[in-house]
Amino acid sequence: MNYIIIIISAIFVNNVVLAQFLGICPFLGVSKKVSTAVGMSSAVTFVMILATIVTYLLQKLVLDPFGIGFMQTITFILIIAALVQLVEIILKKVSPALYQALGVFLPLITTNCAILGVAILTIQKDYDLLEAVVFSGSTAIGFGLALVIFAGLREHLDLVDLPKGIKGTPAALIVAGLLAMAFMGFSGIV
Amino acid sequence: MSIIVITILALCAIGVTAAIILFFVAQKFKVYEDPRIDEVEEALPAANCGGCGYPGCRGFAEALVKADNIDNFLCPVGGAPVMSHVGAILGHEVKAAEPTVAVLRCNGTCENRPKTNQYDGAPSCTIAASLYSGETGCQFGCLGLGECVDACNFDAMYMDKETGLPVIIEDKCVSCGACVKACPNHIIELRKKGPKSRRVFVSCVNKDKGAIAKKACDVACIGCGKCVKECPFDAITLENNLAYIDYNKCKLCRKCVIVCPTNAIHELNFPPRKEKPTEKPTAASVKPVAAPKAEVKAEEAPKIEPTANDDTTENK
Amino acid sequence: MAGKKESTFTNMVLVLFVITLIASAALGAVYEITKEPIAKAKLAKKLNAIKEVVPEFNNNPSDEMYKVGLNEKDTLEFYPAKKDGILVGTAVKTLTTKGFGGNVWIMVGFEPDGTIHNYSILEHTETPGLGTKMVSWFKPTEPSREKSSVINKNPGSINFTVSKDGGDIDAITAATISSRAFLDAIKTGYDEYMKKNNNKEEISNE
Amino acid sequence: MLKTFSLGGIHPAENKLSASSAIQVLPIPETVSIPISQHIGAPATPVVKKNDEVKVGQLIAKSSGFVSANIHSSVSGTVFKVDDIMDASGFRRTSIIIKVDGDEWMETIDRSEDLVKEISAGKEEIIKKIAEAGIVGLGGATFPAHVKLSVPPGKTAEVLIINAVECEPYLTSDHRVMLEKGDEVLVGTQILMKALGVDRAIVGIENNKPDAIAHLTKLAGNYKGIEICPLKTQYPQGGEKQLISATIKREIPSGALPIEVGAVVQNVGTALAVYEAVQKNKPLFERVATITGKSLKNPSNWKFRIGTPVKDLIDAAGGLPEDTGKIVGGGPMMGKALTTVDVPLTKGSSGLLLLPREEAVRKESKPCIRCGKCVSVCPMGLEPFLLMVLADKKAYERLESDAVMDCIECGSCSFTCPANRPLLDYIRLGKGKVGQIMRSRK
Amino acid sequence: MNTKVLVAPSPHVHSGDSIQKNMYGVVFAMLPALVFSFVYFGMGAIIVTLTAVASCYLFEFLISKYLLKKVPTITDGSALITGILLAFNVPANLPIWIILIGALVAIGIGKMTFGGLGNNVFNPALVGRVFLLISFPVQMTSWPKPLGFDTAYFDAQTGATPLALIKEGLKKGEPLSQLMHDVPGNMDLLMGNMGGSMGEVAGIALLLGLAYMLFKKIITWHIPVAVLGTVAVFSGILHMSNPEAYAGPLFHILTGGLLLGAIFMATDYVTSPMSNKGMIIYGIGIGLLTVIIRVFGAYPEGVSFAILIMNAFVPLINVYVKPKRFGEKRK
Amino acid sequence: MSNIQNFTKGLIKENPIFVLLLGMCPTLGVTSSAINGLGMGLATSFVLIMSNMVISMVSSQIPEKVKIPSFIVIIAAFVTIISFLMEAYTPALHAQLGVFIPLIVVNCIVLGRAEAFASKNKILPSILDGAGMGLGFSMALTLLGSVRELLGSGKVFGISIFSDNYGMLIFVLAPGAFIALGYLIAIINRIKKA
Ligand SMILES: Cc1cc2nc3c(=O)[nH]c(=O)nc-3n(C[C@H](O)[C@H](O)[C@H](O)COP(=O)(O)O)c2cc1C
Ligand SMILES: Cc1cc2nc3c(=O)[nH]c(=O)nc-3n(C[C@H](O)[C@H](O)[C@H](O)COP(=O)(O)O)c2cc1C
Ligand SMILES: Cc1cc2nc3c(=O)[nH]c(=O)nc-3n(C[C@H](O)[C@H](O)[C@H](O)COP(=O)(O)O)c2cc1C
Ligand SMILES: Cc1cc2nc3c(=O)[nH]c(=O)nc-3n(C[C@H](O)[C@H](O)[C@H](O)CO)c2cc1C
Ligand code: SF4
Ligand code: SF4
Ligand code: SF4
Ligand code: SF4
Ligand code: FES
Repeated sequence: MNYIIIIISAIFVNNVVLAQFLGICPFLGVSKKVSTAVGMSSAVTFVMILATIVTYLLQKLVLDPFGIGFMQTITFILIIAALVQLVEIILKKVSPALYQALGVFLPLITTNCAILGVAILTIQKDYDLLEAVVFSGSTAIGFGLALVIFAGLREHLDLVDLPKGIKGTPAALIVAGLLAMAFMGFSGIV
Repeated sequence: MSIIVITILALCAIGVTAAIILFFVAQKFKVYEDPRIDEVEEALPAANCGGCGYPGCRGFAEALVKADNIDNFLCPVGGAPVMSHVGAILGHEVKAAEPTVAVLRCNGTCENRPKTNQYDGAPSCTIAASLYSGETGCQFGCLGLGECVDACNFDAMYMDKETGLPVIIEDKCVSCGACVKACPNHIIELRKKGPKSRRVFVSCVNKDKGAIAKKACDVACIGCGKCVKECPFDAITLENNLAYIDYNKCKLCRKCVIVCPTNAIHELNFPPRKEKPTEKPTAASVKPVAAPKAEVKAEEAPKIEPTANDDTTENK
Repeated sequence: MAGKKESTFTNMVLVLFVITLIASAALGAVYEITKEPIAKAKLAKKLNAIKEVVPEFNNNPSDEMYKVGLNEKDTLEFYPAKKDGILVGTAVKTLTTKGFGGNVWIMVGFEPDGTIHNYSILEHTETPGLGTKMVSWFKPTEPSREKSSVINKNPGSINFTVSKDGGDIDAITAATISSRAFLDAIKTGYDEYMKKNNNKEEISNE
Repeated sequence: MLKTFSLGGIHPAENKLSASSAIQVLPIPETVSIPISQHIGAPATPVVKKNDEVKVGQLIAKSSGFVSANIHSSVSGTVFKVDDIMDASGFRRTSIIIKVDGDEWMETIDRSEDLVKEISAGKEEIIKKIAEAGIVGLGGATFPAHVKLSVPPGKTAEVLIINAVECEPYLTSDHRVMLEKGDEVLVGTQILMKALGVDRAIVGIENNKPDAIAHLTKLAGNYKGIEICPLKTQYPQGGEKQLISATIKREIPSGALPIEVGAVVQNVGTALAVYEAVQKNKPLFERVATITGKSLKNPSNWKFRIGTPVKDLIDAAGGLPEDTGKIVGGGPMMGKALTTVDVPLTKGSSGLLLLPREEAVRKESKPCIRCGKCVSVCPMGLEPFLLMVLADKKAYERLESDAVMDCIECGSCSFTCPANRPLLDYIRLGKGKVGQIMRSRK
Repeated sequence: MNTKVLVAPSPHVHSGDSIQKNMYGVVFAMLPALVFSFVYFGMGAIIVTLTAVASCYLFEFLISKYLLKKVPTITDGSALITGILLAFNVPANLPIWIILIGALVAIGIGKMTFGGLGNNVFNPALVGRVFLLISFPVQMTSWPKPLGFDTAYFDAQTGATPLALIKEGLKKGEPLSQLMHDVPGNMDLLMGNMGGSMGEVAGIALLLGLAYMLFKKIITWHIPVAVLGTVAVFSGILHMSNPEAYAGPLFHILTGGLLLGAIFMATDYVTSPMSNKGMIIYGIGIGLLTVIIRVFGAYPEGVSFAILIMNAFVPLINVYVKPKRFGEKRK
Repeated sequence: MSNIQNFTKGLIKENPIFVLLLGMCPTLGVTSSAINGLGMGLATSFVLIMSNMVISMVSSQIPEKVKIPSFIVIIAAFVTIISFLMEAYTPALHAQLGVFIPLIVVNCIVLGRAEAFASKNKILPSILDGAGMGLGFSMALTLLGSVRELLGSGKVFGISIFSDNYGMLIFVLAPGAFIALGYLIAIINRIKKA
């Protein structure tokens, strides 16, 4: 039951993008086409779970025992950056097809605050490892859901004659706002 | 103090381990790629913000390397300087070509070319052109629905309501050719801008026989060939009842303008001419206000940019 | 770029090493320097919270703090405030899990007989503009809203629930859930407090 | 439940004003202008020159390829010139202009009215005769009939479908032909069956022509393998794909021809022309057309010689009404607006519709309100609203993947759209562009 | 001929259908519900409706004229629908200034920001409504009593909707069978004998509107049937699994704005899918989300959110759920 | 480019939020009030200036391949430092900004400026660039915070402008953040055009 609550909460109720404001840059940047949005979401899911596991272990095995919890930010980001690069390099060699589909989004992920944010939140929320994995996975799915819906909306808006000042980012933001408003309907479910 | 030591040890250990792993993995899993991608990536800010719409700076770099033309790409972080740097790497420098400008080769104003029917379909020249010959008797001329104007991204064109023809604002035209491509009747041509923007050209594309052309439009080229004979530089050719002036051969002597019986040949941006006071009212409507004849019909003349004394234009 | 180091293995590791070295040294140093002020700030915060909810005192309640486990995860903290050695009130850090957005932590001050002296909200995730109104709702300044006040009321002697549920306290408009949670937190604190106090009294009586 | 096609469809006001008017014969004009391109495919090559004498039915332009058609003189007289004249679209097209002099027919043509039921010609000969007679589809597409009858190797025809739907509002020429030339049409059908080697033919007629259904049903008893199939009145039932779907419940896949599902479709008028060509040796130089319009004095049906000016037909029906705003060659849904009445009638002229101005003028186009009505009426299951936007935005790849090439240009979408959007105008544009792209890819 | 002949591509005739006809048809279909609301809520309803409609018109006019610099197209009737539906979705005693904000948000943010009729992605009236609900929860959830109402479940001045009542009760741990005594019976629900927003109370009037719109072919059956059917099935399953915790299907259908939403708001052309298949998916989505939000969420009422959330899916539905093409192999 | 330009360009012409659209998460996440916006802006500015300074000093010594990791470490160090300082001296604000403080590390502006500007310029221009960008960022955040606070609760910097009964709660919540920023950018676009 606990896991179900974590999942529903992370996907719908406290959606990373729409309620927590993490990962807005890729949300706005990589949402012009549904196909790219899908690729980005898969890449984020993969990296987010991986990063959460690694940072979780780092926290529990290194930072906590040595009492250097204040090093969290710097070590996490270092690890995430290295991890992303590692995944990218390996993917490029091992599966060029997968790299084409996912790998191209990888560099973008280092500076996606959702990854670091989730890594930090996992520690803050005091999850155990399994919970942490479930949490990061469903957060990523929530990210993907928002991203794909949003990309659909933007593809639609591309075919529409928007007023001049609104076209582009303002329209995207306003749509995101209305989407966030609609998602508030989920509040209280958990 | 021990905390500092631990801190240093831990972080250095993590950093160095990461670096070593990365290095070896990078060696082991090396993949060949277009080296220009690396070069371009280097030129980019590496913020990986996705602002360009591509998945990260590398994704953008790949797209840039693949693209034939990087005019429509922009890195919002680096801005124009970075883009020109990228352009330099990829060899997309703008070739310093002779400046050209869009020229409308139709003078079938509402007055010169009576309408025979009324078009009631979707407002698109291409649609009208694929349907029929247009609202007038001339099957070659401007359809007046302004597709070229819509195509222009530089606000360099507008439709003149009175004449029903598009007008090109020379100063704004960057000679991108979008209008040329847009026009289904191939009326717009990119011609050499000429010294002080002076140009002479046949403002007609009608290939009908003289009588038919003349009947459809007062200022049509009737293919009489007088200009061909007149031209001292062999710049004019006559094909399918239509004269055409080669701008590479034309020396802007303007003799052809005078002999044309229908005023189909236009001169632009020339200083007022003393001789030949005989009035050709219809031609005035597209000639610059500076031309002497224009005064007669000043009211009816469309708003044409007074470019005659324009110093900014290229002076060769 | 002239003078740029090449990307050889040693260079890479070396540079990264030096940078992490300096960075971590700087970090550790700053940590050491700010450790004190941070601890102080945290303490001051707590003291302030205590000061706000109990009558004037002159001991250090933190020294006499004791804890009571509520469930496997959460504990209540009790801070006895004494003036010249006499107990004038106890600040209780209490919580409820029934908030709209999750747990609500409240510092509530009880006078020795259990009357509420004052409270302050420590942590909560209630909706801004709705649940957040609890910060001041239950200590109104206007006499007309007396019925929504908890100040100077004793949870033991009145029906300490919202009027909607038949109680004596008016809930925050449109935030009944938060109101219930709020009262629940205080009631929890009160019950634990009374339990402890009665025990103590019994002990001291002996 | 009457049969009908599987998707979409509309029911515009039928306005069959001329349904009860018997076919009249239009007087032969003083000159005729016969364009050399009256069919889909390569224009024919003129074989006469100025001052040549020609007879009715004489070959004057020869088919110039497989998909092309012979053209015959519709009058006797002298060739005045072979020159460019303005066609219905205002473009100049080569035509053969003949000054009429009497009405002398080629001797080979059997001018008697007798019904010849016996089909003596064999399969090959039939097709050859049809090709020689210059017969093209008279249902509107003017596709050379002999090409359609030459079933490509590897495919077999199973059934012939006679398109007697005449789903276009106003038009009644096929209706009249069925009533007045029922037997000829059925013999023509038998000839076509023989040419295709099929033993089954279905005549699809919408049930707004009950008299034609009754008449043909009665006659069909005398002919083997011909079924009369009444259909629910719904536009565009006459579309080839729709008719096949309605009659034999098969759907032609995207991009394929009817033969893919074993069917060949021919119009009733074509069947009549085939009868005349094969049994009477008469090439295609005259046909029946409807002239109609709400303000027209005398909506009626006429047999005319090809090349007759449109003006003559209008005059015969009582002259051009004052309020005419649009002259449409064909029906209101698929016909082509004419710029002038000084153009000749051709093989493809099935009717002439004079629309009053207020009915013809288009209303202002508004933004799409995404009501989906265009989607639900589209007989091809397309999304016209989307195709229009894509065509306007030049998104040709998406146009192609959204099956723009399937559009049969029936106009149901534009007809229905409450926002008066010129959907088909843009879709046609997109179709053209995508077609070009697809061809260049090959 | 004094005027020149017209030339245009085919087709040369038009059905005569127009945006206005459809829009005013919807307005006509809403009349019964409007009359009911006037009767039940009296002056308040009239004031709210008039304010909402007038301000919607005003804002549309001002924005299109002065901000977008387009010819205002307020005659098309869509602002009228938005206004009426906005009024239908709020309590009949809502302060006028809040209605004005609602109208500004509905028209300004919900519609004109995207360029006006036909371009918006979210249902304008619902954008306005939900914006108000989140911004002014107090005022937006104080339902006035319908006239002549005398059941016992009201506070002094205002009443709760049956759904809110049940939600509150269940949260407190009371069994449903107990709670059901307090809420009106099904017949009362159908006739509008309950607390609620203006337009949602009279189920019978809304159904009348549905019949009219179906008859006039303004809308098709797909969306309303999909929404109502899904709610019935889903809430039925829940109800059977635990009758003490989950109310039955009929109750769910007749209470709250479900009928109003399914009939008038989910069917909005602009913000619903284009193909029949798409409409059914969309309707099912709305039905599921409605029940989920009602049963598990914080809000007692879920239709508005459900419709807005599914609005967001519409572009995806339109891209990935194509109508059945002619000649396509049936699976 | 003069030093003055280096400084001023970040304010309007290349404003990181309104024009470059970078660092959106903190922009939206912490601006529920003006003071939060300002606090976040200043914290980010500090990191920007310091990291720009340090990076411009050392970048010539850093091999290409480890450029990004090195920069990140430098930035992260400053982020952690500002986090300590805030926790010590402005604990309330630190609590309010929460997880967004460590997230300054991944704020695209910081790394972006480090790469695009500081690594290629001398110390002084880099500092000015950082300061300008930081100020632009702070201004934008404060503006957005003020707007949201005003609309949401009738206050600006905690000072009541109108009764909070008229406040629109949605503006302090997530949807309001997007919507307010959207319209702000639209207005700025419009002003820039005019
Ligand atoms: C987004 C959202 C946030 C809410 N926040 C709170 C809250 O913080 N506290 C609360 O008691 N109720 C909150 N509610 C309202 C509850 O869902 C519920 O309607 C209310 O508490 C019922 O109380 P009432 O009977 O006083 O209206 C919120 C509702 C929504 C939709
Ligand atoms: C380019 C082209 C090639 C065709 N080839 C054949 C063919 O090989 N066999 C055939 O039976 N019909 C062929 N057709 C005829 C079509 O099937 C169809 O009958 C014709 O386009 C008229 O149909 P419509 O009036 O419904 O448009 C062809 C048509 C076109 C345009
Ligand atoms: C929308 C549409 C409607 C049509 N309506 C008719 C019709 O009513 N009668 C007809 O004979 N052909 C009609 N056609 C033409 C047929 O598709 C087809 O070309 C014709 O029946 C083939 O016969 P033909 O080659 O003998 O003309 C229509 C075509 C389309 C695309
Ligand atoms: C069947 C139908 C339903 C409609 N429903 C709504 C609605 O729920 N809300 C609304 O603002 N407008 C509605 N409209 C009006 C109009 O479509 C709407 O304002 C557009 O979304 C504005 O672009 C409706 C129109 C029709 C035809
Ligand atoms: S489209 Fe290009 S070439 Fe034509 S007028 Fe505009 S700028 Fe000049
Ligand atoms: S020049 Fe060509 S594109 Fe421009 S209005 Fe005339 S016909 Fe249309
Ligand atoms: S014209 Fe084309 S798109 Fe329109 S309804 Fe007919 S087949 Fe469909
Ligand atoms: S019928 Fe017209 S308004 Fe309706 S969806 Fe199609 S194009 Fe849009
Ligand atoms: S600031 Fe860029 S993803 Fe969060």
